[in-house]
Amino acid sequence: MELKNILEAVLFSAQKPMSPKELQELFALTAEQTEEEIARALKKTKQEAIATALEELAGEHERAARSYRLVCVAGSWQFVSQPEFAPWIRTLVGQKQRPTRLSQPALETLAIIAYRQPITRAEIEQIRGVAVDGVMQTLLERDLVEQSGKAEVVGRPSLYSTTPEFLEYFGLRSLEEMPAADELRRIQVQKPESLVTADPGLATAPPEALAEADINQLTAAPTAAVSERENKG
Amino acid sequence: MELKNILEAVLFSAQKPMSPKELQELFALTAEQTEEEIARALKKTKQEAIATALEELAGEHERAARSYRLVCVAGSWQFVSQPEFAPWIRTLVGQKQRPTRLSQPALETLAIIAYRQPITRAEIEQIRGVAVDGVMQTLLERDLVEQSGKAEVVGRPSLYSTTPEFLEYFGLRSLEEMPAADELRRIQVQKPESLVTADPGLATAPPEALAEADINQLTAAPTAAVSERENKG
Amino acid sequence: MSEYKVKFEIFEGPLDLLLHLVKKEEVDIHQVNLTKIATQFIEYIDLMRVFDLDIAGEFLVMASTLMYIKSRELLPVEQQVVAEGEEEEEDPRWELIRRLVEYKKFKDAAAQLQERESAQEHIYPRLPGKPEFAADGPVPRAPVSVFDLVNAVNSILKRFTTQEARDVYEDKWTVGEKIESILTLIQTRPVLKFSELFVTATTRGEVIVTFLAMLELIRLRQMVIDQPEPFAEIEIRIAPPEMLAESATDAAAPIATENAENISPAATN
Repeated sequence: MELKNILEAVLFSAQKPMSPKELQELFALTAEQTEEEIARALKKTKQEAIATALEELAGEHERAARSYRLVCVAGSWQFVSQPEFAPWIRTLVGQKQRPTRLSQPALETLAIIAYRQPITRAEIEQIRGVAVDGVMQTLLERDLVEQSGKAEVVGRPSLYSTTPEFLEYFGLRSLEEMPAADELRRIQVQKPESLVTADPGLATAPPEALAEADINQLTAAPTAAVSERENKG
Repeated sequence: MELKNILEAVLFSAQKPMSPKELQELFALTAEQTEEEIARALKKTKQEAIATALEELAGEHERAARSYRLVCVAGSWQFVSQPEFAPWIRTLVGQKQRPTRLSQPALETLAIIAYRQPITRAEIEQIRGVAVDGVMQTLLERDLVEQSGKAEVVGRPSLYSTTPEFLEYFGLRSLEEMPAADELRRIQVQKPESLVTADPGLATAPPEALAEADINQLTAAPTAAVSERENKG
Repeated sequence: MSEYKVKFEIFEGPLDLLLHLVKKEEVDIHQVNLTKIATQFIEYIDLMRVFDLDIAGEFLVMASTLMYIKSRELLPVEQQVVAEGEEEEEDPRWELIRRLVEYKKFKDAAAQLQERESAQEHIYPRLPGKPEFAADGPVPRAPVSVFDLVNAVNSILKRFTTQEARDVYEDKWTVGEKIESILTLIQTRPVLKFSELFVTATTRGEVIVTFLAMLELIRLRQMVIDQPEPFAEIEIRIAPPEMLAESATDAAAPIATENAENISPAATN
C-alpha cells in the first residue's frame, strides 16, 4: 500500500476538496487512533511528499482517461466529473446552485485585478478607461475580490486582490495557472527609443520601423523581448 | 462516448447505489431535458444493456486495481473504497461528524434564537447589541437555524427558528429540555412603534419550564452564575 | 447611416469603442490611422447625441484627446508649437496606443475567464455518500456541549427541590476541596458516570460546588467529558496525556474568561 493509494482512497471518500495540509493532519490523527503499522508509519508524512504523490496520482488518472479526473482547485484536491457527462449528472444531482454569470465589465475588472494585484481602484479605472464603482461592489459582494491593504501613496487608497473563491469559481489551481499570466503581470511599459514620425495620420511608423517597436516591448519585460527577437532572427 | 463511460460518470457522482432500472429512468429523463444527440439516442436504453455494461465496467475497475471498486449489492451498483483503507476513511468520517465548534458569538446568537423563536434579525441584534450578519450566515449554513416565516410588520422581515439539527447538535430531545434561562426570556426587546409583533419580551416557552439555570450558566463564568444565584437567594 | 446600426452595441467605455473601430479597419493596432479612427469616434458621439443617449464623461474626454491628435497631425511638423522644455513631451498617439494595447490584453483575458466560467458549469465534484462502518472499531464519541452539562446538573438539582432551597446554613464545601476529591476518585476509576459525581451530595450547594469543580478540571484539561452515543449519560475520564501536557501553558487563565468554547475540548476524542 503506497501513500498514493491511501490519498486516492481518502479523496474518493471526502465530502469536500482537501489540501495537502488537511491530508497531513488526517494522517497524524489516524496514526493516533489505530494500532495499524502502516497508519502509524505515515504519522509524520511531509506535506511535500503528499503534494508530489497527488501530482503523480492526478497524472495516472489523466492517462487512464476515465469519466472523472483528480484536480487541484485553489490548492485543494478533489475528484470531478468530465464536462461531457454533465447532462446526466445534472439530471442526477439537479441544477447546480451556481450564481448568475458575471457581466462583461465585471470580467474585465476581475481580469485586471487578477493579473495586477494588489491594485488600487484608480489604477483599474486607468486601464479600463471607465469608473468601476458598481462593478467593484459586485465583485466584493461575491467574495471574488477583497481589500488586501492600503497603497503607500497619498490618500492611502485601498488595494484589492482576488480571493480563494475567485480560484474556485473559475476552477483554477492557482494564480499562476491563469492564461498568458507572464505577459499581463505588472511590468513596466517600455517606450520605443524614438517614435518614428511618419505620414500624417499614421499612428506610429511604417512596418519596417515596427520591428523595433514590437508588441513585446510594449508589454513584456525588456529582456524577454530581446531574447525573443534573437530567437526569431 | 460509450454507455459504459456515462454509467461510470453517473455512479461516480451518485450519493447512493443505483439499480439498472433507476439508471434507465435517468437516461430517459436526461433525453427529455437536453438537445444533445447522444443523450437522446440513449433514451430507450434497455435494462439488460445497462446491466451488461455495468458488469464490463466492474471488470475494468477490478483490473485497474485502484483503491476503489464498482460493486453490486442487492441489485444496485456503487463505487466503494477497498477495506484496507478503512483506518483513514474512518478518521475522515469521524472528523466530519462535527464541523468546527461554534464560536462564542454564534453560541450566544443561537441561544437567543432558541429561547425567543421565532425572532427577527433586528430583535437578535437588539439583544446582542451588535450586527449578527456573519454569525447568522454560519448558523443558517450549518442548518442550526432556519427561516420560519415573515413577521407581520412593516418590511416583513424574516423570522428565524431553530431546526431539528439544532436539537441533534446539542443532544436535546426537544426544546423543552433546554436549560431554562429566566434572564434571557426576560430581556425586553424594544421595537419601533409600528413593529410590534407580540408583547415585547414575551418568552415562547411556558413559565413553568423556567427552572433554576439562567443565561449566565450558558455563556458566562460559572462563578458569576453562582454569585448571581446567591444574590437572588 | 446604415453602418451605424451595428454600432449601437453597448461599449464598456471609450477604449472599448476605439478597439471596435480599430478591429473594423482590420489593421494592427500599431498601424492604425488614428486620424481616421478619431473621425469615426466623434461621429459616433454625435450620433449618440442625435439619439439623445446619455454620453458618459469618459467618452467626451477621449473625444477631445482624439481631436487633439487629429489637429496635431494635420499641421506640418515645423508649424507645431513646441514650448520650451517640452521636447520630451509624450506623443499622445503613443500614449493612446499603449493604453489600447494594454486594454485589449485584459479584454482577451476576460474572454478567457468567461470561457472557464462556462466550462465550470459542466464540471461536478464527486460528492460521495457517507461511508458506513460496521460496529468494529471505535465509533467517534459524541462531544458534549455546555447545554448538556447545564441540563444535566439541573436534573440533579431537582432532587433537592423538596428541601428548603434557600437554606441558610453555610456550605461545608469549597471548589478546591471538591477538585481534590474528584481527582482522587478519578485516579481509582478512569471512567465515571456524570451522576456518580453527585451521589454523595447532600445539598444544592454541594451539587453546585461539585459541578464547578468539574468545570474547572475540564478547563485545566485534567479531565474530558463525552457521551458514548447521543442521549447517553455523560462520562468523565482522565484527559489523554497530550492534553495534560498542554494544560501547563494556559492553566493560569482566570476562570472569568471561561466560556463555552473551552468546556468541551473532549470533542475530538
